[in-house]
Amino acid sequence: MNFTEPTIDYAGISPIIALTAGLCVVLLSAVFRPLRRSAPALTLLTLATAAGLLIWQWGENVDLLSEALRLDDLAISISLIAIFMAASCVLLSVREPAVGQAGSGEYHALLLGSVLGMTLLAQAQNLVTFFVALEILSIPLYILCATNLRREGSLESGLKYLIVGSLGSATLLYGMAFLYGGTGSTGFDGIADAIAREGVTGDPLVLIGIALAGVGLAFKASIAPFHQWTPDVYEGAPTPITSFMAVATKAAAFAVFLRFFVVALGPQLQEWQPALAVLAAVSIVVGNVGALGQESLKRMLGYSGIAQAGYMLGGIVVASEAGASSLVFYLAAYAFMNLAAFAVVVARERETPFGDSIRAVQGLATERPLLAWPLTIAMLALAGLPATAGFIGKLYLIEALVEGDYTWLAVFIAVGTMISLAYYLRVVAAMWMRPGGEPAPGATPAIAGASPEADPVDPEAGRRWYLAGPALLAAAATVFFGVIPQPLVEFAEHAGSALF
Amino acid sequence: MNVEWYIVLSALLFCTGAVGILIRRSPMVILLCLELMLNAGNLALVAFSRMVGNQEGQVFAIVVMVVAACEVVVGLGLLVALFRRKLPLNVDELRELRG
Amino acid sequence: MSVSTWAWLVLLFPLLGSLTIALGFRALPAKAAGAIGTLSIALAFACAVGALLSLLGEDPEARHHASSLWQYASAGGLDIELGIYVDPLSVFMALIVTGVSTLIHLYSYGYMQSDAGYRRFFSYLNFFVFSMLLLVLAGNFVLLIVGWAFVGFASYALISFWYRRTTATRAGMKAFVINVVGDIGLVLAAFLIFRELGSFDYGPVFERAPEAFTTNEGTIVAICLLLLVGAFAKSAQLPLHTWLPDAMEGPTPVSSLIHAATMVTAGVYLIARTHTLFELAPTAADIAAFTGLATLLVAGTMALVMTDLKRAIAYSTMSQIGYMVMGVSIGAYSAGLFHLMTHAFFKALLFMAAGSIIAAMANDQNIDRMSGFGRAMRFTSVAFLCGALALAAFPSTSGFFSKDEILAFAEARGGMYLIFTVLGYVGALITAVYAFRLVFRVLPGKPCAEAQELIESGHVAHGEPHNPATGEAEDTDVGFPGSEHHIADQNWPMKAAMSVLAFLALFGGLVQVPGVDHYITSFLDPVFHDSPLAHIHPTAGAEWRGLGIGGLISLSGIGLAYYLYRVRPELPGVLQRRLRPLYTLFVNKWYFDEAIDLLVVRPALAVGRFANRVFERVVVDGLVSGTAETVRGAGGVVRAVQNGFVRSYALLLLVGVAALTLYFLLSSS
Amino acid sequence: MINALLWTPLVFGLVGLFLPKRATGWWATLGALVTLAVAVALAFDFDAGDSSLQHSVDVAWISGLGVDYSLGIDGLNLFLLLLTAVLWVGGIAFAAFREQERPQLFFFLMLVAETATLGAFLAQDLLLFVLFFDFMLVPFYLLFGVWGSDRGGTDGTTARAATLKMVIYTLIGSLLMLVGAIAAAVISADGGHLTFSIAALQQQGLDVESQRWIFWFFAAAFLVKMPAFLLHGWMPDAYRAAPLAVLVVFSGVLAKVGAYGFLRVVLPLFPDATVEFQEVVLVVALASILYGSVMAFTQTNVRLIAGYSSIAQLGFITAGIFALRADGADGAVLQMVNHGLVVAPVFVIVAILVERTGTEDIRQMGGMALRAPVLAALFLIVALATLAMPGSANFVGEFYILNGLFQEKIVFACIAITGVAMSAYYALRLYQSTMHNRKPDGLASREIGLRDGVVLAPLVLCILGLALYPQLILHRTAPTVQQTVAKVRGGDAPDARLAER
Amino acid sequence: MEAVLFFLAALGAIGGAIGVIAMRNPFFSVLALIVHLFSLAVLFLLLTAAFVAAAQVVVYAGAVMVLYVFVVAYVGGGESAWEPIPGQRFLAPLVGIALFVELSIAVLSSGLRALGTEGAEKIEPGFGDPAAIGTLLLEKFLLPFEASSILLLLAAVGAIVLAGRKREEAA
Repeated sequence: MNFTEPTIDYAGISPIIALTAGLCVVLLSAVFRPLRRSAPALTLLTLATAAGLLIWQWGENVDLLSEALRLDDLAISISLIAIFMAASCVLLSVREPAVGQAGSGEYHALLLGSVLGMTLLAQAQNLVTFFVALEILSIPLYILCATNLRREGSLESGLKYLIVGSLGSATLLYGMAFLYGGTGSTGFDGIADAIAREGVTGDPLVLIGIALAGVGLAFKASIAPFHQWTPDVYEGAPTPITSFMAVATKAAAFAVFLRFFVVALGPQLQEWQPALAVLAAVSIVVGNVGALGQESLKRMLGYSGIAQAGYMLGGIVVASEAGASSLVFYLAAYAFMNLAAFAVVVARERETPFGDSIRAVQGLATERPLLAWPLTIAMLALAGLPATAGFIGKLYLIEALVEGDYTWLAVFIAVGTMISLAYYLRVVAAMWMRPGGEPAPGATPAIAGASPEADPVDPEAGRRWYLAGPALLAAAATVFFGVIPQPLVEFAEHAGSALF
Repeated sequence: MNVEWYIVLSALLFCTGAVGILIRRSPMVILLCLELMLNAGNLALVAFSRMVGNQEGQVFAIVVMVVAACEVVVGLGLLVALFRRKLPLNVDELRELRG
Repeated sequence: MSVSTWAWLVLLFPLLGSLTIALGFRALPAKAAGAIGTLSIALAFACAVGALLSLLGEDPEARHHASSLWQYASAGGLDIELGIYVDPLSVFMALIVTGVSTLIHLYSYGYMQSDAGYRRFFSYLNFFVFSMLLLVLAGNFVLLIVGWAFVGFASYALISFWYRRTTATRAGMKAFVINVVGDIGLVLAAFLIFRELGSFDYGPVFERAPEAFTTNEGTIVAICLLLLVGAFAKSAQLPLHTWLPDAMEGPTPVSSLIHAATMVTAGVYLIARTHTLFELAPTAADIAAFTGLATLLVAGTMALVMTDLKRAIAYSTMSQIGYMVMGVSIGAYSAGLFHLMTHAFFKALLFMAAGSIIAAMANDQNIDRMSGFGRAMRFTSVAFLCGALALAAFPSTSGFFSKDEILAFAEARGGMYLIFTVLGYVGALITAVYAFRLVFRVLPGKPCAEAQELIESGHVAHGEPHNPATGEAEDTDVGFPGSEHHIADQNWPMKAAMSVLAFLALFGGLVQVPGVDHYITSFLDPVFHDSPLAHIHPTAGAEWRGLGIGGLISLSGIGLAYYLYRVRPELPGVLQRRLRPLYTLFVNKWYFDEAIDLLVVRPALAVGRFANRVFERVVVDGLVSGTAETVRGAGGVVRAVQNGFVRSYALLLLVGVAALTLYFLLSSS
Repeated sequence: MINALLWTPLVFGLVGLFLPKRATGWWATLGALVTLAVAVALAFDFDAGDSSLQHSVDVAWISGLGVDYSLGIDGLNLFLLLLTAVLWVGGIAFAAFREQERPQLFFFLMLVAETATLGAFLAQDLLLFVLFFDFMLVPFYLLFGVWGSDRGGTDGTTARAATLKMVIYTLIGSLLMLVGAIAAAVISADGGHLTFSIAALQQQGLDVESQRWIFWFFAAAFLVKMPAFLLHGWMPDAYRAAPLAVLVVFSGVLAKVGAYGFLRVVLPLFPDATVEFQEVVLVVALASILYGSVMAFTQTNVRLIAGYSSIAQLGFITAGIFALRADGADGAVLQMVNHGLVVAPVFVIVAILVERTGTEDIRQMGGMALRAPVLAALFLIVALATLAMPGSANFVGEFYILNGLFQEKIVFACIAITGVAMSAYYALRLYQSTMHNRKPDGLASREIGLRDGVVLAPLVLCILGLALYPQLILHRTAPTVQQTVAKVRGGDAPDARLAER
Repeated sequence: MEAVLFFLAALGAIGGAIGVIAMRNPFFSVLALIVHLFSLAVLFLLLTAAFVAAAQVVVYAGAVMVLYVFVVAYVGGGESAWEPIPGQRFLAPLVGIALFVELSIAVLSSGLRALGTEGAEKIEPGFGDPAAIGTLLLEKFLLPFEASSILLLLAAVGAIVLAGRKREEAA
């Protein structure tokens, strides 16, 4: 039995190593009392290191660990987005009750684990790696969602996420099995070659594989009709986690979506393109109409997330460099907008008895302008109004779609955006056009506020640097990249060019 | 014995598990059903690996087992947590989040 | 100074006057405003005379000048200059306008003295004169339209001068809208002219027209008819006349200046101005002539039965304009314009006198209540009599010559045009009757209360000011009918103005006595000499025959009136009962208002109400709310599906799986 | 220079955020005045004879997407820029004279709105145009919503609802337009270098098929903005809710952006479609004229009378543009400026009346002319200009428009002209029922103070000045318009063009 | 012989599966699953996947199931037959069947010859035995191997977080 050890490019996997190591350290910190407080700091440190190493690797384009991973600008950019969201999540989690219940060390360790999963997923180019990475991403999230053990909603969301999520991954696995069977390979390139071979192209086995695997991914990216977990989980989970999930999970999912479908399943383009296009359209509609008239902001953002996922899927549908770039750009922009929004929601959750109900932000403009502006900008950006990164993102996507002859999908995006205005502007109206305290007509008692296990109220939360800071910075970034988008565009173009 | 048989069998098991998830309310049983589905996947993987004559499928299967184990652990952990909070062990009664 | 310079000055002074009074309305003392107003018009008259003289100084062929200040609007192929066109016709009009205006300003200076809106009144009045002059001097159709609309506006402003009188404002609105209809006619005509002749300027248009059109060709007829719409609206010809009687809501000087002497004759001027076009479209010309004829008869009948002094005179104005329109349409240009001039004199005079009487009646205009003013107000009644004589074409008065000249021309043209002569004489009879109906009802007899008071105390009667139309109490702080009334007998400016006009009314006709002199004709000749109808000249003999007949008719008319209203005063009542239907028709003004109300106003309002109540709510809002509802409904569905049961989520997911799988199965090769 | 014009308001607005409450109003007014000064300066060294772009700026903005930051002035937008600058001075000054809650924010938004509007007029890059076009809504949304007045009564629409309606409604078009714009660029680039420069796109041209649908995407945006008949559903509520100071600039300028868009974008880029759909758009325009007029003379709310009347006016403008003749288009451009100049003072006056009378129902007003002769006089002039009294620049505008229409499609012209008669009625009705007739008891009829005077008088003076010399605008506009229209016509008749396909 | 084994194992697997979803009492479900897993192990053996089969028995039927049993014992179970979701009872089997049919069609209509065979003819000796798998795990699948270890770690942490005794630390 001759064993040839695989060549290991340590530079390439350094970010992964960093994250893993950091994970362990943070976990240990939970054990040693003196270190317990330092978990957040350590986490941030880890993330910073990983980010640094990733940036160091920027421009690389290599296979790692016998083609288990591929490190390229797409992977790096996505990982960076994930890490950014994780870092901000750490900030938002300061004083978060959930942290107290889970234990700071464990909480942050799990967070890091999820990030690790995302980084791996973004680089995966092998079915096995892909599957494992996906689970490393998901399982910590199942747990994190449930960490606010005091609140029934939290546990419920955890369980729902676990059940439906596992169903999703089972489906994904089954699809992978079929692909493996059809092509006899687990590597993306191998699959691509096999499919391209005569006799395999368009074989039902392969196509079913694509279908099931596609479902698994669509589920993670919360594409309708595989979206239903999204609103519930977003609402139930601790808000910082929601903010992390909302962007990072999508980012990772879309990264592998792109790599898997373009690299591995490229030869079957003709078959899966229209299917994905339809899914995108459906999500746009479902997400946007679902978000109408939601009282819970988190829920509303959940639905809007579905719609946004629909927009982004467009970037994959066209399977072009422009598409990929636009997707990355949109994800980056989305990160900023969402962060701004969620940071404010967290702050209001802690300083008002209304929880995440829209009532919590009524009269915010007069009460806390410094929170009102970020939320306003976030809403306008999500609605894709000009002078925000959101507008440029939509513009980018639409351009890619039109170039890819999917103009009808572009029109869908436009129509969806119109609908979305109804609920985004509703929030703006609540902030600017309603006196504080005045109950919104027909407002159901806010879920968190009403229930006895209400989290402690911190009337000063809105002034805390770790909440106001991220909100303001993210909002500023949203506007900045709306006015001077070129840097972000180049970033996205690099990422997009990695695959084509 | 032809590979087709194995695959069809696995498909049957897969669907059984799926149906189970749809009709059972006890989260416990639902976890079991998930196991069923994953195992169905495993069966397919192993069968295919036999068919194409490389062992990657088997390795995959092993990894899947690990994953399955992890899901179980987490799932059971959630069950316990629910139990501690005196919450009903019935997914139908956990529907505070909806709409 | 050149003719055009004079002309520009003519325009300048009234404008200046108007502006000074308007801007200085706070600073100026009342009298000063009046003085400025009158003076500026007087200056304008002087300049008009200047223009006349320098025009006469030139040889007849060269007696037309175009001059422009600056490019008003020139782009995209259109070229519109701020230019005037001076020729005998425009100068003739300018002279009448400025001349009569001067006198009427003088009259108003006295008559309106105690009115709170004194300054406003003069500012408006001057503005009107400016507009009217712009109308007659304009050098292209666009500017003509501008002047046309300006006079319309001035008339509106002056009709609703007492703007808290709802009747007044309503009347003003009516006049304005109907005039806008006229404007539209003109505008369309202008478009058509531009399309065919490529210009708006008189010079080119009238030059190119004869080449561009064959006689009675559709386009030219259309052009002329559109022009006629404008002309009729302005000159209160059927069926666009209904605003004129209502316009009597305005102060009497306004009625006398705008709604008798000048503005309402603009239509006549327009036809004369564009005679080149009308000669190319005889059909249109005849239509115009017949309308004129119809108007003069119909209006005459109305004037016979009106009991409101001013309205009666207003109808008579309509009828007289009917003569003029008839005249210029059948080609009796100089005759028509001559009548225009004389009519300006005597009608203005009549209104002035009427105004004086009404003032004495404390603003009561009902002739049934008037009598005996012959003794109460000597001067006024004399003036009134002079006006009536001229109107009734009493031999040797101005109306006598001018009216008959038109009829004689019609006779001379012969053929079907004899109709105009015959019916024209019928009209003349009616005219004489209603003119002297007024005289005999108002002047002689036992003085009524007001007259009595005047005779005894010399004071003008004061009644509780109320609106005779609605009976609602007047809002006196706007002004008239306020505390003070002024009557000619006690007020020199009025007296002066009226005596001049009285003289002109009696002897103004002598400038054009058949076989003796023909100043008007010869002066206007350069304008019309190239007309194909220019050769038609009734012989002096024929004219004198006509005059004879005319004289007899007017005398008999007066006699008949005397018999009816003096000898057998009860007879009119009897006739009324005998000819009930006819009487009702007349007294209801032939139901024109009702017809228009039924055909235009009600439908428009109905449409509006429908649009407002139904369409806007159902369709327009439906478009919005419908969409919104649909979307919201969809949202409801989505949220209903999101029922919180994790198992149903799983179900949907698997359904999705099945569907997607199916799709891929189908698309498999 | 041109950058200064565009960004001055924004800069002033930002600074204003940090000034004490009392000062902001005046600071904002100053900002508007400076902008006006810049605009005037630009207008002065504008070469009338030259039909091409002047003072143009063109730098790459998002090179990755082929979007440039390119501005320019030509005959089409010169006077609209001036109009914008003038009206904003009026609107802001008017507001500055009054108590505003949260003044910093109010004036900030006003100035942002000005920048956005100027941007829309200046943009020479299709996408930049779309961007500004959409962005305009943001400040106005907040202005309407925050400072707007909720309507009581049975159908008490709140300012929130009204403005939301407006934004969504107007964005429907705008977003489609975004897609259309991108499609236009991508398709005409056809794999080559992607650019959004209007001039370049015009050069490249576009196949007829694409023109057809893209035309409608743009038309939708512009017609809603105007608003045109059937697409005006947002107007009544929004106009009722809007604060009047804002309405002054909103109704004065924003509607024009739509009409301007047709001239700037649609005619040059989609000539074939324009010719093909000429009648359709003309029908819409006529409908707007008639419907707007009819509604205007049945309304009793002063704001709505003005609102519907502008629907009618915009109908005329559209008709003028789609006469596809030089004179029609000249008239349209002139009329845009005129209408802006009259509708703004109308709303100022309406605001004053509402303050005096405490009602917006003309049936409860009247007889104010006696105590407020100056106000009455100014209002009279404005009213006459509104009804396009011959002698006013509005008349010249309508005359040109109708003449163009008449020479092109005689029937349409004859129908359209009835709108003139109706406008006479509703304009005078508005004037009479407020200034004339009996004065209801308890109606405070006062003369306008100096403060409103200085807002109103300049606008009225502009009206009078243009009335005397409309050529001022016409001869600067004519060359560019001539060029634009010539491009559409391309020398040959529409039917010939249609026959080609 | 092989066929017989297959059918027996298949029946066992199916029976177990049915049992899992049919049993009212979770405890029996667990037992049913164990049956199912064992039969699967047999099938794996038939497919010459010795190591996988072994792992199946040890890891699954052993460790995991024990865990299950404990938890069941701890929390108990049992559930009502009441179905609150309209249509679920009717749709669930439908979907299941539909999916099964589709998958089967896919398999049967597939053009891949190999499916019809018993698998690749010549497979090197020691196919699927621990050594071979081990090598693969350390060479080609090193990363997944390591990653799954991390996954286990995370799962463990999760279990502690969720089920472990709460030590209330005021964060």
